[in-house]
Amino acid sequence: MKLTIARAKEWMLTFNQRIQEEKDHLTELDQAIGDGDHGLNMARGFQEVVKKIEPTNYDTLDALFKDVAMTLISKVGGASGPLYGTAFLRLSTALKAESEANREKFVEGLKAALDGIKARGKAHRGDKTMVDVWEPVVDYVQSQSTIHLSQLNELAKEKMEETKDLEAKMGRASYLGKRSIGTIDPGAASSYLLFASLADCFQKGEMD
Amino acid sequence: MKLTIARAKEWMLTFNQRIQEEKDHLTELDQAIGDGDHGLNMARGFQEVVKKIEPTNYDTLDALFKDVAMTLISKVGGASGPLYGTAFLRLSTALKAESEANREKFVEGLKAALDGIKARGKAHRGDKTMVDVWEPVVDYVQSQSTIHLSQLNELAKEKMEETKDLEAKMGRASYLGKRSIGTIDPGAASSYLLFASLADCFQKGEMD
Amino acid sequence: MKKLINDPNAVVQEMIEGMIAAHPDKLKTIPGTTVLVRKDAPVQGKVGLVSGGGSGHEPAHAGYVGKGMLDAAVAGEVFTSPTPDQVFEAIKAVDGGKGVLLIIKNYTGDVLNFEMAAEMAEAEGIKVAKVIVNDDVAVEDSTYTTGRRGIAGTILVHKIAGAMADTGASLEEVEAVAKKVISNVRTMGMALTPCTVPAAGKPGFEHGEKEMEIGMGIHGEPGIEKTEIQPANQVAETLVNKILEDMPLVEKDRVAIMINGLGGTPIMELYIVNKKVAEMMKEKGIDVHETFVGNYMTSLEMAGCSVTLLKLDDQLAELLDAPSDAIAFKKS
Amino acid sequence: MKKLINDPNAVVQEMIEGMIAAHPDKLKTIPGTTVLVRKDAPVQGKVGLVSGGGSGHEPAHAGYVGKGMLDAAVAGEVFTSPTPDQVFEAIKAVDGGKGVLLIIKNYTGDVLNFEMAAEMAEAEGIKVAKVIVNDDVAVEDSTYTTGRRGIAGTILVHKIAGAMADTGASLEEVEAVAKKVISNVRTMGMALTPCTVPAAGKPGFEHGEKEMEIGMGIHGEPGIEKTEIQPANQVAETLVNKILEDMPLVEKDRVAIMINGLGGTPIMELYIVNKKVAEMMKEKGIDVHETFVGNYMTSLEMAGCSVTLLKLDDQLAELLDAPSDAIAFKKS
Ligand SMILES: Nc1ncnc2c1ncn2[C@@H]1O[C@H](COP(=O)(O)OP(=O)(O)O)[C@@H](O)[C@H]1O
Ligand SMILES: Nc1ncnc2c1ncn2[C@@H]1O[C@H](COP(=O)(O)OP(=O)(O)O)[C@@H](O)[C@H]1O
Ligand SMILES: [Mg+2]
Ligand SMILES: [Mg+2]
Ligand SMILES: [Mg+2]
Ligand SMILES: [Mg+2]
Repeated sequence: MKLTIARAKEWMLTFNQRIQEEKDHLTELDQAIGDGDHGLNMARGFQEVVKKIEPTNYDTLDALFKDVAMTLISKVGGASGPLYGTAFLRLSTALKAESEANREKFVEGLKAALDGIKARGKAHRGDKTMVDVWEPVVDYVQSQSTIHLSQLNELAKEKMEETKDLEAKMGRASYLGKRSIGTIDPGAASSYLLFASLADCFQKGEMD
Repeated sequence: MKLTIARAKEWMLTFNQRIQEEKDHLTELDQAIGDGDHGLNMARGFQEVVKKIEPTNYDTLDALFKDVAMTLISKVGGASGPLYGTAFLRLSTALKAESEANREKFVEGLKAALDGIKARGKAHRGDKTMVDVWEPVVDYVQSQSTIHLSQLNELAKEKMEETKDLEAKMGRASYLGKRSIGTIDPGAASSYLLFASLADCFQKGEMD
Repeated sequence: MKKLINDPNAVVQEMIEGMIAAHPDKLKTIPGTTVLVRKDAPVQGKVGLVSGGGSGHEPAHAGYVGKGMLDAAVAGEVFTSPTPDQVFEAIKAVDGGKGVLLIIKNYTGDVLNFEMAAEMAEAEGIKVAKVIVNDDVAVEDSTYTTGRRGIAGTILVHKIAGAMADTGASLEEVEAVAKKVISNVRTMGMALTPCTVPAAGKPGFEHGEKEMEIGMGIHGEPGIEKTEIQPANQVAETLVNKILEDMPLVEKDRVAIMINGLGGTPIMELYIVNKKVAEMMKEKGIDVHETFVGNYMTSLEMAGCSVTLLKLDDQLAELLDAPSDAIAFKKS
Repeated sequence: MKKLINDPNAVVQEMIEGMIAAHPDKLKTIPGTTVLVRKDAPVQGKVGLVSGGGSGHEPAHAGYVGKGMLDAAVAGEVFTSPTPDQVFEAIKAVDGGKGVLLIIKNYTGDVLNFEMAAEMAEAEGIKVAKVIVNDDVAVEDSTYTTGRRGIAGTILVHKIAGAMADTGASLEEVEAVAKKVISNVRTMGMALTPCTVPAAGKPGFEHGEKEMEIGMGIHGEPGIEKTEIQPANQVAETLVNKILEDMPLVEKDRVAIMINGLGGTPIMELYIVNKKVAEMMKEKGIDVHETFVGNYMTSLEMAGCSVTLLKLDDQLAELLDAPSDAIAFKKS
């Protein structure tokens, strides 16, 4: 399996579609434990991403992901803008000048993206943030010799759901302390959609 | 008939009682075409008047009415405070050093009070103010050789009711223009109570 | 009623105590009164300026007491004119030998109570002059009626008359410039929500969920028209045009603008209104000398705004620019 | 939703245009951005000060731009942190060669976006320092979490750091004094009513007819306790005591007080709160150097208030007293 430019674009387009569909749901989660804009933020940002990348012809993956990153950074604001922006910027840097990435290279890029999120947001696993989906997913793709797309999807979903029982230590939900328990973290929910979209875009059952 | 100090006091006490009874009604009228405080203003003011004059022994009528005037002036505020205050101040001045007033003297005093209201407020008859009660009542007591108390009461009541059809030219109700038509003027209503109380205090059918 | 108060009947007294506590170097009070006076009053050789009226319009008027503006403000009960004895105390406290100017908003109650105070002061040999501000173009003007109300434009009278007094001008001169401001200033307001007088405990009126009212007074007096909520641009146009009908302005005229919030409207919205007002001035070639945006003459927590236009000549512009250290109108 | 706006999605842009129109001699904007900059920026030889955050807190932060306070304010969407490119534009516009201090309210979004902007600026060779204000004692403090929010105390950081920058101090010195303010300032707030983000069209939460909330954030973040509405005196006590638990004050300590309105509360009520706060200070023998009462850090039309206490030493007191010509914080 290779991450080609076409497939990367498709990933972003699919993710945008899922975000637009789930916009209200994401916002509801954020209303419960944040400020009720996560769906709006993501929807606004990825709509702009698609507007930017869809008509553009890219020669390299890093150019594409840099456009994704810069668009998110300049259009989203809030906590999720810089976090997703940093993730895609690190992914872009990791794929410097490549027109396609093999599995190893791509996994390296995802790890760099996760490190970017953690460096920027200073959250650890268990703090009830998007890291609680990103870290186990990256661990999985790094550690498995065969990546089963359905497993990847399931894992992301499961980890998202597990954030429900956590007490938020980072982000706006942390002001609630124990009252943040009982709601899925909105950023974990959008991150699940990102990996679900990734799995969708590789039509086969495995990623090799 | 003579206005003695006892009777003057009784007039003020009766008026206060009527005001307290009709407080909500006066306020409702003012809510409709003013700022809804006329009942409160009058009730506050005359409660203080009674507190002041009831325990005090007066030697002269002017001392009593001066206390009424000064209490109203310093406790009521709004439009009605200075107007009623001025009326009683002029009445006091007209009765200078008298321990009782005959009919002629008293009527002179009421005329002086009316002139005070008109000088202070610059309203004319027909402007939908307390003047619309005061002026016909003073005309009546000045022009009749025999004053029938029931007639005085009836006249004041009738003139109060006639303010309903007038368009306010003075006071807060004037901002409403034509929309002020249809409600009795609150100050006319309190003035009616003043003259009704006066009639009550002279127990006979005539005032001679 | 959702208010940060203790006793609905003690709000004015407690507010005054809180003001003195907050600004002890600028304000003092006369014990037993609701009068707030400049700390250094009476200023010898300067005409004293006294204004006031019902409370609930804060920062009016105590916020305008200070060097370059008022010498004293008299606070009545909420939405009720103060009594003459209170005003008289203020007059005595600020008379520095050159006489005292009373700046009165045109409401029957205010006019009568201030007039009586003036008579008391004159009886004690204090020279007093009075000006009556009637800037509210929502009300039909007429010499045969009570006439127009005094609203936000009053603050510009305070400012300019205060600056004139600071020059050492005579009572007649200060009165004359105050009258000039009054003849050049017009205001038009609108409201979106009512307000609740603490002692009443419930709103004085109600508006529909989507209703606004053009021309409403600062005590909740009915306006001239209730309509569906309009966009800010349309509201701004309505207010400005109503003013211009009454006081036409031509190209090259110079104005000061005040976009005044009634208490419950965010500053953000006032600036959005100003955007349109400024555009209208630009279109007409009118020179905007200065713009004030904020809560200057409020109506408790009422949502809404008023627009004030003051036509300036060189004298008025210069006096408007003069310094002031009033708490709510600082200028340097 | 009863608001004086045109398009809920254009409120920030229109507000900025209205601000520039109102204060053309004091403020300018960078075309295509939501950045408001001092008219004479960059001031050579002075550290530049940049703050900002989501809109809806007006006059914060643009009202604090001016000589003696901020050099630029960056406005995000309502209640949403601005993006790094906007902040970067502000940094470039105010750098006068001595570096730029970013004053950031402690929200994850603000911190991350301002940090990215700082990285961009450093990549272009501009020296940048950052301070993070976290004065809200309603939130549990902890180094392992996001920690406390930045609220009204931020304005005192603007004021004092701005005065320090005006002395010609270095970036390190300005940063140090800003940090000193941050370690000495505490705020505690409460709300009576919610507010409505224009684009959302309905309130973010609801309170019961007789309910208030202690410790609520300026974006409507839940507080620590919902109770029946309490008298102002009790509210003042609760707020002050919560602050004192965290920052004990002893006799002869010197403080500045800010009684801040959240937008929908009349000034009258803020002074009533101040009456009690001042009494508490007096009882404890604490010297009140200065008291600020007004709408400084609002939450649209939310009703409620916050109390801020800043413990002063000689340096902080002197810098607090220094002049400022910021629109919403004039001092001479
Ligand atoms: N420090 C952090 N590290 C990682 N993720 C974070 C952090 N803070 C917040 N987040 C994520 O951001 C999400 C909220 O994003 P969003 O609602 O768009 O921003 P904001 O909180 O500024 O309104 C949270 O649900 C959480 O997953
Ligand atoms: N210029 C005037 N001359 C005579 N009476 C007046 C005048 N203005 C108002 N009034 C009377 O005062 C009454 C209102 O009194 P009140 O409600 O106590 O004062 P305010 O209008 O200041 O609230 C009116 O109903 C009217 O009768
Ligand atoms: Mg959010
Ligand atoms: Mg009335
Ligand atoms: Mg009244
Ligand atoms: Mg947000």
